[in-house]
Amino acid sequence: MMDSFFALASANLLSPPVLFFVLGFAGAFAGSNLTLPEPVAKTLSIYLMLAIGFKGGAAAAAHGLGTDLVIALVSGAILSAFIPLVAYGMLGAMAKLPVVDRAAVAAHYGSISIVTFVAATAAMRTVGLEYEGFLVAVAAVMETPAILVALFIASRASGRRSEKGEVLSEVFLNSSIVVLTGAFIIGMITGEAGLKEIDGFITVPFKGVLCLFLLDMGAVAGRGVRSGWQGMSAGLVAFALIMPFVSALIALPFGLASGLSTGGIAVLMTLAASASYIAVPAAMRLALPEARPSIYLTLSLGFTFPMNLTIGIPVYTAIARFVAG
Amino acid sequence: MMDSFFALASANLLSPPVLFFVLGFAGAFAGSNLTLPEPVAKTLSIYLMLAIGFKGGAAAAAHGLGTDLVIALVSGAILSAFIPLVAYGMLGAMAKLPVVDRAAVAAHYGSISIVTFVAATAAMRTVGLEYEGFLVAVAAVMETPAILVALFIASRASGRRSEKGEVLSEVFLNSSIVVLTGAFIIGMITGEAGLKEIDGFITVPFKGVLCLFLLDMGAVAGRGVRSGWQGMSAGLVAFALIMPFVSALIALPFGLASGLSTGGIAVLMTLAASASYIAVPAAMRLALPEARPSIYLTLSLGFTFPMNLTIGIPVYTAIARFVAG
Amino acid sequence: MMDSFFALASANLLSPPVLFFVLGFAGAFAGSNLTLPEPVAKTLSIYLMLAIGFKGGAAAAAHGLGTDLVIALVSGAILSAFIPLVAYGMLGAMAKLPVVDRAAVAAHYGSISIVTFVAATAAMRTVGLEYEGFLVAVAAVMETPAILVALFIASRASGRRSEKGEVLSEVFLNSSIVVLTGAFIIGMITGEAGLKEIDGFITVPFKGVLCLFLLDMGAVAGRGVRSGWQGMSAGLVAFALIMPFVSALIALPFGLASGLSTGGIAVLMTLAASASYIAVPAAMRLALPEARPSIYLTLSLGFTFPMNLTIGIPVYTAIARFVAG
Amino acid sequence: MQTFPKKQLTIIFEKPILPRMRRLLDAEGVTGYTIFPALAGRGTQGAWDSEGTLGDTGKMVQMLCVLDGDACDRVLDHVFGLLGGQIGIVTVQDVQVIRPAHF
Amino acid sequence: MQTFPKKQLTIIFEKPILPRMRRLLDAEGVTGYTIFPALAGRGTQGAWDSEGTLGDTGKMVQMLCVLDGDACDRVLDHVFGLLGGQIGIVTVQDVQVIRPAHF
Amino acid sequence: MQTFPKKQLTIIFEKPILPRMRRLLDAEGVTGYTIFPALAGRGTQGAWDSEGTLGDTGKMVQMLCVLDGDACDRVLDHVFGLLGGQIGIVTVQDVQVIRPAHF
Ligand SMILES: Nc1ncnc2c1ncn2[C@@H]1O[C@H](COP(=O)(O)O)[C@@H](O)[C@H]1O
Ligand SMILES: Nc1ncnc2c1ncn2[C@@H]1O[C@H](COP(=O)(O)O)[C@@H](O)[C@H]1O
Ligand SMILES: Nc1ncnc2c1ncn2[C@@H]1O[C@H](COP(=O)(O)O)[C@@H](O)[C@H]1O
Ligand code: NA
Ligand code: NA
Ligand code: NA
Repeated sequence: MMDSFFALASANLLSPPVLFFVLGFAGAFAGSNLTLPEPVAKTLSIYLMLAIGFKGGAAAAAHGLGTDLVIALVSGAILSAFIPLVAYGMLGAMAKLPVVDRAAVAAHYGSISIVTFVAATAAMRTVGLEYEGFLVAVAAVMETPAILVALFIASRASGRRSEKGEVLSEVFLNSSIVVLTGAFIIGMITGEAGLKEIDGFITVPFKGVLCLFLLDMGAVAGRGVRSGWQGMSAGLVAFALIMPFVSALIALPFGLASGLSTGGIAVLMTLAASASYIAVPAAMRLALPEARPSIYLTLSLGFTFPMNLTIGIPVYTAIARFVAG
Repeated sequence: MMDSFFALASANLLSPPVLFFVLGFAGAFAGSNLTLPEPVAKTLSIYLMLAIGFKGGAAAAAHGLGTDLVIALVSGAILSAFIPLVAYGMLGAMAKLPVVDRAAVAAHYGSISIVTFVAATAAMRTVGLEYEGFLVAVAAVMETPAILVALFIASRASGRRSEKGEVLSEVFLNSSIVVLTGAFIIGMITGEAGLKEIDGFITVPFKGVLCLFLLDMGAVAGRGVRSGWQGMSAGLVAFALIMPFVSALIALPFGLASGLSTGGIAVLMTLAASASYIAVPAAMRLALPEARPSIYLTLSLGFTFPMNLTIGIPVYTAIARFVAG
Repeated sequence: MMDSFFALASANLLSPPVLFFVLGFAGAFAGSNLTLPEPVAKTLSIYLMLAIGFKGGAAAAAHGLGTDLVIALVSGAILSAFIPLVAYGMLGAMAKLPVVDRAAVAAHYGSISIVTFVAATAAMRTVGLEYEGFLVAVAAVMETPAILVALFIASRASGRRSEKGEVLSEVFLNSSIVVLTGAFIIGMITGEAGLKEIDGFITVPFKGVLCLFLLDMGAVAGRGVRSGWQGMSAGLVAFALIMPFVSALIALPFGLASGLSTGGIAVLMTLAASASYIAVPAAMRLALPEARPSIYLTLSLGFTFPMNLTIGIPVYTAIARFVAG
Repeated sequence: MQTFPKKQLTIIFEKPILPRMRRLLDAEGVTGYTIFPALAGRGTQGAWDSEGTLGDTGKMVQMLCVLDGDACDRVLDHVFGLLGGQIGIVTVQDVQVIRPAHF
Repeated sequence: MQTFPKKQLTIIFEKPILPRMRRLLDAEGVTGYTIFPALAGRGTQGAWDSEGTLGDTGKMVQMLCVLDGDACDRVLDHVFGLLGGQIGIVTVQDVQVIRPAHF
Repeated sequence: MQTFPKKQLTIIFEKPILPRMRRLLDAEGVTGYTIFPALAGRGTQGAWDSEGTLGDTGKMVQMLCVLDGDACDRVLDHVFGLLGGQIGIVTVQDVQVIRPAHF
């Protein structure tokens, strides 16, 4: 397992996407501004959703959908609802934080990061592991339950009641979820033929676009760490680096029980391990405004995201291989 | 003809570009915001002009240009000048609108929508019909006469005189016309060799980019209907759905007389049937400011554009096939 | 040599990238606005850096690096430091300008334009000449020495002392240098394998993206000439058109001494001949605010850049062939 | 030209609550408002920059609303209610308009 | 620091007529103006949003012009002529400047 | 609602010196400021347009800072020092705020 892990880790660390991420992170840390203009960054993220969703749908159409999809969707929903509870507990043990901040951070770790998901699928391709196309749909399902659970925690603990309706519709109508699931359905409808029609856009340049996007993400993350560093305690940083492994291990049995392939298990573990940094922060500004963005954003984007990209994904893959492969 | 129509219609409706349009429209209607950031949407439309213009020019260079081009250009100009008169008359019969509003709407329906043109050419490729590359130049020619005619109607009917010079230079120097005709000329100059050089940009990802752009256009159109719905009367909506067929039928004899191929006739009919929603609205704000954008934009973008994309194009194609094929 | 030159010149002038540049320039001159939205233009320039840097790095990895790289880097640094002195002297002879303006212009001509570099490499490919991949690194090195020399001139001549630290860090942390050198290093690390992974993004659409970008650059340059025309004297315009040839000839012996290939010599000459219009202007606003942007920007962007793109590159190539090929 | 005194209410606040703010102003029946994007800034809660920020979190916008003195007081009350835990500042200025009926 | 009173003219109007407005201010000989993009808004003619709007139609911009009291009155006249059928609002404010000669 | 008088300092200046300007305001200890992007304009040194401009050179931004009267005078001094050879204008306005302690 160790050998396999080191091979995986170096293949991952030396792949162009991860190296561009490191370039952006290091550049931002040194004070350079490598971020893409905001409208472009937003478009690239829509492109990634569209491409990954469509390809997932086309793959799902090719292999047919059955009860395994339903089981995986339910597993995803359970994970997204359960992980915040664990995160909330761990945060209580590892750092001194007001309840609202704890609840807000917990929501981020229960939800997911689509870019981490995309990076995981690219890594699977690099190491030659297959994964189920319908995991795209599982990713979409995992975005929201965590938010509800976190709001529930916050309202129980602090008595604060928030307008769940507004927050949920904000998240559901969020362009990334709609594009992801919409493209998945279109991919299912048009199948292989549709894929062939737009291959030149969603497959040919895909990995390169991912490099450009990760350059930007690295720069954003590097900035986040640079400016958010002061507000962090050792306990919080430790949480951001340990929690993903806890989540990944929680996801492992669900992956096995869902009958996923080895690659599929690794991807599900990565989903569980990833933390949101776009949809959930916006929801928190509406639902829990007292919670400080400087804390949840720095943790999820500045620490967890880079850790998952570089070390996390190969570790989860090695574990999935060891257990299931 | 019915069989052929249903085959065409379902091939069109289930193609990725149209499905992405529907996704954007439905999402926007449900309240989600799937629009691309404005600078990107503008760039994608420049990309489409550049690609379609260049490919048209290269095709025209390959097949040589002769009197057929001249005849088609003249046909286009006549159509663009004549259709507004019909539209103005029909509007008078179908809805109660002030004269300026009627004139402004008429200008939109005489002019064209390049995205509808692009969608039509993509649909031709899907069903295996050839069309003349020089129709790109015809499209460019059809943008302006309608505006002049509409201003003439408005000044006769309302006595209002507008600075035609400013409006025309605004339209002529409009980036979309310049890029379209400029790229057409460059395509003619560099021919097949030039096409091969930049194929990886203007052909390989073309259809996928069109999907992304139509996702955005769908979202914009859906928003337009959502917010402009109240100001509409049944007569106006009926006009927006019927007028395109009238225009297409007017264009049919011109297409036949110009000696166009079956695909070329279908494309010319689509051009006639399409209504402007970028160049003409901006011109109307300058020339007829009393005309209400909420009316002309909602009609052309919210009703006519979606109708043409989904139902119109296969109908025009079926008619062209029946008559000419 | 004349024959070869005319063949080169017409191949260059009739290539799609140059024709799109001419379209943008002519359109802007006629009053049309063909510029891309700013966030997109910025992204395209990052894309070009990333692609050219990565490909240069992969090529350098394939051929190995040795003392020739070091010699070329030193040559580049010397050229960048020496050319401003020549430019400063020539300006004194050819135009009546305050010392700060002369120093600022000199800084621009010592530094380089990456887009001109990219156009030169594309032209090399068109005429079938190889060039050294590591010239990307030489380009990066040539950006800054000119600025330091110009500030030194200005402070000696006018007694004005500027905060060099701020200016230099501004230039060094400039995204274009960081992306260029970062991508070069990543290309070296991942080599041919990495290139293959992201080929569909950095090679397939490359030339077409260059066309789109040059359309925009042409429009910006055309605007610059249109609005900056009045402030120009015949002497200044002559300087902008003659100086590049002087710089190219200064670079010729350095290219020969560095043992570069014929294509490599032509590219080095082009680098020397090119003038900055993004990094150096920003630095000048900080370091020499009294120097007028309307002068240095119009000269480098409005005159030198178009001249290099259309006539300069084929001339330098013909000279390189005559001397070295 | 004769001018009439009005109040200009300026609110700089975080973008994620923009829909809420618009609903509030609509409910108050103000005749109009305009929203401007901000680029960067600093406040008691630190500096921010729209470049390098993902999504709306951390971005600020400025809402400008010209209205009657009385309406201004009423709207201010509600705005303060809304801004509660949120990030933002509010100012009021005197302005002159020409067509008083429009506001 | 000694300051001098000037007027600040603020015009929010639809983007398609921006070139006309600039020509007008140039013709009036004002020493300077600055234009800002707006993001969204609402007026008597309904709400608008720059996201999801194609081209310039439906977008608003804000023009800000600091000038002398007398010049302000003169410019206002012409601005009202121009804005005729167009969408937009105009306000005037008092401001202080330091270098009065610049304006 | 009770309001308190403050000053609003508005500086329109060229974007390349934005980091310098921010350092200055930070050093002066102002509690906050917000920066807005400008689209186009004209001044004594000619017209400019952010479309079709490469990099930051030639672009302008607007900095808005609400602060105490005394602080305003002090900051003004430094701002004029900074703007020396640079392109830009400065104005001061009276504004009312509700929570005076915030500024
Ligand atoms: N005195 C001020 N003048 C102008 N803008 C301010 C001021 N104070 C705060 N802001 C803006 O309001 C945002 C939030 O302020 P705060 O709640 O103090 O962190 C800041 O990031 C600034 O964009
Ligand atoms: N009272 C107001 N305060 C601020 N902006 C306004 C106001 N009224 C109108 N506007 C702006 O001017 C535009 C046109 O207004 P109207 O002509 O009333 O539809 C609106 O969409 C707003 O952006
Ligand atoms: N009177 C004014 N009102 C508003 N903005 C101005 C004014 N004068 C100058 N500006 C802005 O400040 C920039 C520089 O002005 P100047 O230094 O006079 O060239 C101009 O391009 C405008 O954007
Ligand atoms: Na998670
Ligand atoms: Na038409
Ligand atoms: Na040079």
